[in-house]
Amino acid sequence: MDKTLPDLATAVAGITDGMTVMIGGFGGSGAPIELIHALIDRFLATGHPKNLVVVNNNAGNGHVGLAALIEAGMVAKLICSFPRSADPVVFTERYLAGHIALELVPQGTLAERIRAGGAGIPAFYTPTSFGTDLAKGKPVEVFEGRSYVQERWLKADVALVKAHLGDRLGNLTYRMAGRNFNPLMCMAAATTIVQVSRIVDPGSIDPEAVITPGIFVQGVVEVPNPQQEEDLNRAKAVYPEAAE
Amino acid sequence: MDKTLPDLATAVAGITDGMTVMIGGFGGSGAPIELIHALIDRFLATGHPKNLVVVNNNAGNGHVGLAALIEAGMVAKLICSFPRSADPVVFTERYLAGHIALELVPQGTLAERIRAGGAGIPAFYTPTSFGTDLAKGKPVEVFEGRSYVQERWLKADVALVKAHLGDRLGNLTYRMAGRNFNPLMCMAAATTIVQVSRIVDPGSIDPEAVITPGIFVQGVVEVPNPQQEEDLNRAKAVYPEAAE
Amino acid sequence: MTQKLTPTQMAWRAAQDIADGAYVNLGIGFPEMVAKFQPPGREAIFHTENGILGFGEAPAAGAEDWDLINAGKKAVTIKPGTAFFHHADSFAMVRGGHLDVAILGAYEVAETGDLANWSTGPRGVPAVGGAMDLVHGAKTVAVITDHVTKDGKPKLVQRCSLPLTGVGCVTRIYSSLAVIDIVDGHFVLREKLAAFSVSDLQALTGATLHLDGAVADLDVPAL
Amino acid sequence: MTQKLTPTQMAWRAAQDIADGAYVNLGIGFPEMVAKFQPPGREAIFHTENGILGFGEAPAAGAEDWDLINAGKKAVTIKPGTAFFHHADSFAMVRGGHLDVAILGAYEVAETGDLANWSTGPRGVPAVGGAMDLVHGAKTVAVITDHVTKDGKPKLVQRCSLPLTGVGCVTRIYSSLAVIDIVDGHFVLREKLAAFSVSDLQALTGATLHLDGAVADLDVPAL
Repeated sequence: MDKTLPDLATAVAGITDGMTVMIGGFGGSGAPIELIHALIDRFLATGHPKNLVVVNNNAGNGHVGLAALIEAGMVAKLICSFPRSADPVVFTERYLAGHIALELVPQGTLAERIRAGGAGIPAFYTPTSFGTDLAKGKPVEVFEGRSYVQERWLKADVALVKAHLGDRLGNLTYRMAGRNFNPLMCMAAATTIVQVSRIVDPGSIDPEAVITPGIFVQGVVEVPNPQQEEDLNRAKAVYPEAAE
Repeated sequence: MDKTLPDLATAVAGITDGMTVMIGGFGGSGAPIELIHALIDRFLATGHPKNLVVVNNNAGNGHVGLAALIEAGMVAKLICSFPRSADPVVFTERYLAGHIALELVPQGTLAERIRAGGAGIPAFYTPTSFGTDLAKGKPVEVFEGRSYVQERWLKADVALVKAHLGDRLGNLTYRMAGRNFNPLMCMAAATTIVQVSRIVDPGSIDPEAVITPGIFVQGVVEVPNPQQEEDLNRAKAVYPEAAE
Repeated sequence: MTQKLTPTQMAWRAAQDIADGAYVNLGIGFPEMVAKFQPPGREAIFHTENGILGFGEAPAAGAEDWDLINAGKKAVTIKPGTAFFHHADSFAMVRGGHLDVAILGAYEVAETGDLANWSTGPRGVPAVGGAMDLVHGAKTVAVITDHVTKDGKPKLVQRCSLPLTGVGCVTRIYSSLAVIDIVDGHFVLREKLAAFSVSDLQALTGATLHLDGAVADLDVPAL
Repeated sequence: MTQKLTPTQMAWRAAQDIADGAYVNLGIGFPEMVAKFQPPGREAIFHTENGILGFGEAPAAGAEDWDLINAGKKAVTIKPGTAFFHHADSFAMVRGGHLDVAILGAYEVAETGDLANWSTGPRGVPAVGGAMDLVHGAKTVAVITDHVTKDGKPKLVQRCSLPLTGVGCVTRIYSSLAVIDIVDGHFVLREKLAAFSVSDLQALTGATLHLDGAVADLDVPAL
């Protein structure tokens, strides 16, 4: 069994129009910038994929990564908890112009819905959002005298994930708070594609320290020294770079 | 902050009659034998605690650990998935005589109910047990054309847990498949008491390798070279040993 | 009935259908033997409910570590690529549809795909373990079972008489006489021992055996 | 109004109530400042939604690691005892009642304990983040807020006019003029700036201030 992929272009080749794509990361930490940019490259070359439904905690920052994906016009709908950032202009303009749909989900509910999708739990109850606008239209049930909102699982066709170490079986570790939504999205997507800083031999990762077991992963591509969204934005980077 | 406890007797001192006690382990792996035996010691000395509701995957094996707890007459009800073992005579006799109640729960549902208790999810839906005797009386709902059973969270007053390394903040690691239900029970109990093979300084456990963050733990007691139920049973051990 | 397959032979036959790289959970008992018969060049990855993926074979006697056991409480080993996880993550793998194959034992299997394998009725101590979870989620839920009971009664039936483990969950049966798929509420005979005719088999089966093209010989080495 | 507390002073006051060893989540913005003012001899453990427990202070400029940030996307550091975990575990800590204290900002707080702090209405881009989760689960859900808006209107009201973050969730308010508990659907005045009388405060508050014994002076250093 060898889940390693030769390059980024191969890694994103299976993503087609209209798919639901989970993208890991919380802001820039744990965001698979190179996978996102490879997807933009494919769109610029072929016109596909487009009309994507993207699941991420945020809505991008600046003009790289998720913001660049939105700016390229590839995203029809965003499911997220916090579409604000230091420089959210790309999403904000499209959203206010009605060019992109938004499903706003409380952050803990978003995480739990994704986990539920991966764990075969079609629905669960949470106190979060009870009595608020975000609970409108959702079933409410009382347990032990307290009211809870029924929330549904969230699954995806593809997850694009950033990890730290990975082996050919798909076992993964993460870097610090770069973990965030990544392990959950691995569980919830039919196809999980992961960029890792280094591919190591099976057994190099302590079995106790595996965060995502390989069963949740379909493809692993090595991206040494991955870019950080924060660094790119401080350098005012734009993707793709304007032609000279 | 220092959650370390001086000895096993102190560790189990707060457990009172009628409490719901989660006990970690799957069979003997990850079973906190020394904490259980300390609880039996207290009962033998004071007559308390009794009428306990115990949550464990199994129902004990031989005459040590959970089996000894049952044999001592301290357990009124057991919530478990698989009350069979190589030598289940202690539970079996009491159950067939009507002296101990049993709530049988599918293993994955048991795990998820405990996690739900720890995660503030009062109920969830699972395909498991739909159409079976174990779903009787439980609400059923159809999602996307498939039927699911509503299951409720499971919480405890106390969890008795076996971990490997622990620090004074309560951060824990486990040993191999000894992990099993232990991290979930840490989450679901009001008071989680953990026996660890070694107490280490904070920072000794890699932050990436912490399995149970200290927020889920209230007490840590060091038990070097803990006993294994399997070894005790192969040696035909009985707890407490008969008086000479 | 003397020519029927042994449990070992049934396990061998089941193993032939497991693809390279498949994620597989083997139930306690007969199904555990499937791991021994992986065809050369294929390597399945075995999952055990109690929190190990990619475990290895049993250790030598005396070399057991009793924190490293499978769901049947037998000692196993680690190998390169093994991962440990807790029970909620383990059953997320099961329930969430991440396993390719689950192979279980059976008291009865109905043509509807219903399975009864956890309780022989109200007497004794009931025990379910992970069986009710395992029948949901895996892409193939297969059963290894004698074709008939010790008394010669069919175990493959129209409707189960014993308490159910799951409804409409079994997709394939490796019996001691045949390989049978469950398709749209029917038993479809795929392979049978050459010594048995279709009508012989039908007489030992509690529901109609349907044919869908040729029935292959169930050809298993002596072992 | 010139004597009102600054945000820094409100943060200082809130910090005085955090016990040694408390698990605390501080909302983005003003509440983050609470961490600076832990009284000597006490050490709280700070949780951030994005998967860190027990993180340390901000690193020096240029020493940031952008995989090591808090919920406000600011760089933090690790210290002995830090633990990392994923978002579902992080919100299990929140929703599951494991935090001792959550401190948030507010647009409005009602005497019922209702909080509005995520949306100023239908215009613009809505964003909720973890606020709706944080208001459930912590034993103390406290708010740091100016007592009145920039226009001088009460932020402590009978019923919120803005979209709710949570119903009946706030237990204590650290305002720029007072410390107020919410008990059984009432504002109960615990402390006030000495320069303000109870009736001064009542005039600036949109619901009745109840008294339950003596009202202490809200005494905060200059900072």
